[in-house]
Amino acid sequence: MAKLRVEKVSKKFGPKKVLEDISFEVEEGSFTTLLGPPSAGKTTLLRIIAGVEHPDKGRIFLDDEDITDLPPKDRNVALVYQTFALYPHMKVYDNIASPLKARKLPPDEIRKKIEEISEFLNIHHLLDRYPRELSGGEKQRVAIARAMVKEARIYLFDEPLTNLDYKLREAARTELKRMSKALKATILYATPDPIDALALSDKVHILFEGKLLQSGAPREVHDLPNNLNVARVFSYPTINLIDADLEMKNGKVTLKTPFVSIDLPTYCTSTLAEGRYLLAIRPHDLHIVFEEDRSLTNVFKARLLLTYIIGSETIAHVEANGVRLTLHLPYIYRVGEVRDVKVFIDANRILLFDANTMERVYP
Amino acid sequence: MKTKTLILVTTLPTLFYLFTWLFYPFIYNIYFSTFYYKLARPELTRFIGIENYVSLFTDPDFYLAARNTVIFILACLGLEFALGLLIALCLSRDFKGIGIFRIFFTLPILLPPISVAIIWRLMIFPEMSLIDFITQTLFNIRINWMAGGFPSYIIVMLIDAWQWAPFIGLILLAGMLGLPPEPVEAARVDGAPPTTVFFRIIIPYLKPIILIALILRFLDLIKLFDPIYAVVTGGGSGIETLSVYIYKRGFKVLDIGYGAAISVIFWIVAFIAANLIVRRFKEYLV
Amino acid sequence: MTNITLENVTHIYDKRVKAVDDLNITFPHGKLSAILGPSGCGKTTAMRIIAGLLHPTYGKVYFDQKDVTDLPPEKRNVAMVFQFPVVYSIMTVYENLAFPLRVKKLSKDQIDKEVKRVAEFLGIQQFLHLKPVGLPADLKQKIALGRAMIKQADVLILDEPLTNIDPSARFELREKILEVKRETGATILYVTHDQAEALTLADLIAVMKDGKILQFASPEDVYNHPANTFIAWFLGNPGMNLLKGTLESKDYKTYVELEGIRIELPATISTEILDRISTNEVIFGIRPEQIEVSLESKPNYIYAKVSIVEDTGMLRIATLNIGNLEIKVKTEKFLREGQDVYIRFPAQYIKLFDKDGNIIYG
Amino acid sequence: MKINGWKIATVIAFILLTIWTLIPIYYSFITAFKSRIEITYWPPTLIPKEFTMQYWFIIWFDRPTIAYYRNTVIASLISTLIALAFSMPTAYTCARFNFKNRSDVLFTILTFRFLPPAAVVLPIYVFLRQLALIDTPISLGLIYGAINIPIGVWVLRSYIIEIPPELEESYMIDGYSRLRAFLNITLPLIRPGLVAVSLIILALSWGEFLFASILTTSPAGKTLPVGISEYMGGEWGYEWNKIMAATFYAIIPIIIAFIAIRKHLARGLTFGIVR
Repeated sequence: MAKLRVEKVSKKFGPKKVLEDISFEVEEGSFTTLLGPPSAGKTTLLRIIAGVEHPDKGRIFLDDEDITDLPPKDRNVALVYQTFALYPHMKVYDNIASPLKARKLPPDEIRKKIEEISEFLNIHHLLDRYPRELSGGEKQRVAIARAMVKEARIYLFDEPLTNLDYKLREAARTELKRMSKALKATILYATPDPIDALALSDKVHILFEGKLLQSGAPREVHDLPNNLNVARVFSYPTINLIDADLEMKNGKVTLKTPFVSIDLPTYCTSTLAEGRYLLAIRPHDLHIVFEEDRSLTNVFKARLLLTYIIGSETIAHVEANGVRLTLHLPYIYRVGEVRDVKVFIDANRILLFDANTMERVYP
Repeated sequence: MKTKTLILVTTLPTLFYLFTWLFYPFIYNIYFSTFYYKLARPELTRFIGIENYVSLFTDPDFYLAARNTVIFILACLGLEFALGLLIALCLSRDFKGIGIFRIFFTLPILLPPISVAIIWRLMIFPEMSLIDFITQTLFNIRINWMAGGFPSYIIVMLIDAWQWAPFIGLILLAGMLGLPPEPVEAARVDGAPPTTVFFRIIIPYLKPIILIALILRFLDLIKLFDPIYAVVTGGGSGIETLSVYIYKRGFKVLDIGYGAAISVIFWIVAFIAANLIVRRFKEYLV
Repeated sequence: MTNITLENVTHIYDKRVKAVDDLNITFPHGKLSAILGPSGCGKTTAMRIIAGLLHPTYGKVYFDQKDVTDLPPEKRNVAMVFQFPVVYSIMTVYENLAFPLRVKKLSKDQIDKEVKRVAEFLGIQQFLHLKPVGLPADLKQKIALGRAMIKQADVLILDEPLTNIDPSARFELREKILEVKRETGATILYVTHDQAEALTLADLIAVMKDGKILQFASPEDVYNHPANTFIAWFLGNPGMNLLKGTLESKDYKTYVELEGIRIELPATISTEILDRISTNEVIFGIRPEQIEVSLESKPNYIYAKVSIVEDTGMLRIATLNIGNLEIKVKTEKFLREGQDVYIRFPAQYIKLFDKDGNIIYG
Repeated sequence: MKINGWKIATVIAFILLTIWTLIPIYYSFITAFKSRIEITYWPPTLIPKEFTMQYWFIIWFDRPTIAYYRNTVIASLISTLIALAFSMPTAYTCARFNFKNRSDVLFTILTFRFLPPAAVVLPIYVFLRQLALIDTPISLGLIYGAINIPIGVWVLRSYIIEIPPELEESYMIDGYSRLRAFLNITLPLIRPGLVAVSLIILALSWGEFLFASILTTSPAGKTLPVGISEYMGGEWGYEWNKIMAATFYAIIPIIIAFIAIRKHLARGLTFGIVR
């Protein structure tokens, strides 16, 4: 177990900047997520930490030891690949034994360690098989076993859930969480999935187009993104973005959108000027109103186009005065055809971003 | 940095070795070609400048060899493609026992070309051959395939086609079996009968592979040597290709200077052809 | 308008693998039927048999009354969209769309008119002159959809059409598929492994597993009244909690006993169940979102300890421990790991399955 | 099932193709079993009337066939080793690293494959003669090695590309060097391809004729193709039974190799482009 420090790392592939001046730390024993869309540079960063790629600039430290120029074999890190990278010509046992054999441990000890880890991950019955005889979920567990058996200083995970079908993902995510709690290892986990980041990690770093945009506890970053791109990356389903004009009249601050006007509380808008902003609202902060309630403000009319039912939840696509919005409802809402609905927008959950700098200006 | 060293260490020796055997001789050919140089009479060796080239360009045999090379390339390409397509079509069928036919029909590919030529020499050898017997029985004629002229052209093409049509067949077959099944299935669901599927879907999809097969044959046919050597030996002449002509002038007559001059011209032509064509492969590079 | 009937259809690969096992089903005309199942359940094989790309080892396929088992695909008037978008990369988009009409030998003007109509419908007019190489997958899939709808087939088979499409582009295609359904009135078979697609798009869902159809019913019924434990687990996110237990009767009441926890069943149904089963081993089922969670102790609530919490944005999925039992709940509440909570299983949501997994109550 | 035109055409095509490919092989093969007199029979016999094995033995003694065989084996083996030794490292780096001149390197190497041997053989002959290296299978092996390097580089590269680099990387992270990763991971995984390439190079070297016929002069230095070509019109006259026995000694190993690697042949002969 060790602490990782990445210091001002940059990497170019040809003319393309893949990573720009990345610095962050992963605390000892923490589960840290690197959240970013595909091709944000997550994989490259993990490969640099593992030592199979060399940064153009910057240093990597493990427990204050500079490992930037060490070959991968001397770093004692473990990396679980998205594709699992199991050696196809070796049995599961030999796959897991590989890092132990590299350390030239005596066969007895290797056997003991493999017994332990395979008991823990429930893959004991697979040891004698070849990777091609395993299902996706089994491959994933073997890959994790190969990493875990190593007792590495840091464990790197590169989207280990992406290649699993959604039914397996569900179970695997819970297992992963259970395991990380039991092991108390330092884990750096790269994923494009905001739910992975929320569900699993102690800390999240948002990576976007090679830049580190924001770091913090997952809920904090999720609820208060500093930057529009953070809000986009860290939202499931994708966050709604609406052009909105801010008007100040008679001491009232009003946000005008094509379909609704929202009064903002004045005490926290002192720094805002009039003008155009980008309003962001998460799909689950929009609600369909079924009963007429005159006391409820911030309600607008919309046409419900299509609802998409995910088990017990519903994603509803509506259109309000030419603007398309997505709603995420915690119940099943089935509609046969297009119809009119009333939608409530939770003004306490509104985010405003500057249209030019993309930075958050409210709240 | 370390990667750079690794790349240099792994590529430079290979290039160096290739240059030693296949490029360096070309430079020496240029040098030799400026000499009057007969191995049998080394004492007569002298510098003669471009004289070898002058006589080369007035040498009717050289033009004949060049013309023959072109004729064989075109005729063999056509014949081998037609036959190869037939082979591929037959072998792409799926039934029990197709495996043995896949072996049979492609068997000649790796055989030493000279032994193929010898086998065919037996098949056509005047006065006693199986082919003679067949033509005698069917058409009541016997043809002396080895006497030069038209019959010899034909038999060289047939020999080459016998060995290399299966090669084209094998490549096309690999192409057909490697085609993704979806377009063909989609076309059938779209309502296309099998012949339409073949001409409108399969053949267009195979185009790049057909091109590769033809290019590879083309580049090999430039070098055509073995069947002509075998058929011409002890028989007629007039069907030499450039390779055979160099062999004749260089080693039968031992006229190194003149042979070198032909080699230089030949090397340059082949190099340009290969270089132009080989670049086409770029799109297939992964 | 065509009813598609499969009669005893079985397909065996390599003389060993039963991909499809004695299917008997009628997909009603004009409806969108989803065939839902995990990969390898035989759903694609069944569709290929209906399209005519595969000949079943046994059994018959009927389009209405007509036996089409021996007809090749080109004589069936079916259309199909494949999982990996199939466009003919050798032709322009225009020619792609025109292809099914060309083989029908329609006149040039007719073809032109149809191609333009379909292209406009799908919003791909501006791509007509391009070759489809390098176009994004969703656009390719639109072209494939266009090729399928242009021939106005009686039967439209969609084989996981959205699986390989970027999630953000799926919405539009989903809409188009629903529009195609409204416009053509064809019998649509929609193969998917994704419950959400089936629940959203289908009039009827056929759940398949191991080559067999387990249930063929409306989306509501499949979700709320699963025929067995597999379906109960497969639909929902996460799937239904399934716990082994025993039925016990005492004082005219019926309980399910789950490792020391006793859950009372409504009196109305208890005798009915007891009559139907031979042993009292049952599997108790309830969906995570249907469990009521309270932070304070209340009557009839059971004490549980939170062991794992996974935040999913809108909701939290928590794994709770009740003694040795593990139960998942889905709640809007923010729970902490290690926290004490109290839960209740509302009687109207409780399902009981027999020990082979078939529904007996609920 | 209906009988239709297509079916009949297919059957006829199969029959004609079978005759076309197999009759020459069959006929020349059985000729090796005919007696001296029978080879001159008219009409030629398709089944030997008098079946004799003697020529299969005789040719070992009335010609230096043993030396031919030995020379061919030596030249082919050296060629294969040389070609693999040079091409494996090149193929590996060209498959694994995306360096600036990679495609130039690859295409330069490929171009060499298509240069006609006849256009370079004269100076090679002159030099080897001066160095007294004529007539040795070793020099032939060195040249064949060079000729076959392009096949080695391109085909091996196409096999290596198919092995995901993650496997090697993962192995390096496990704690091994790049060389070990190559030897323990990549090499075993491309073994079928490696075997196929080796046998193709072996077969091509085995049957090479032009260089062999020019660069060898004494009987003891010749290879099998040159040796059997000299049976024609030489002192043996037209003893086709002996010629064919010798020819088949040259052919049979190739046929065995062919059958062993036929699944990889299309790929091997198209430089890994057609898979």
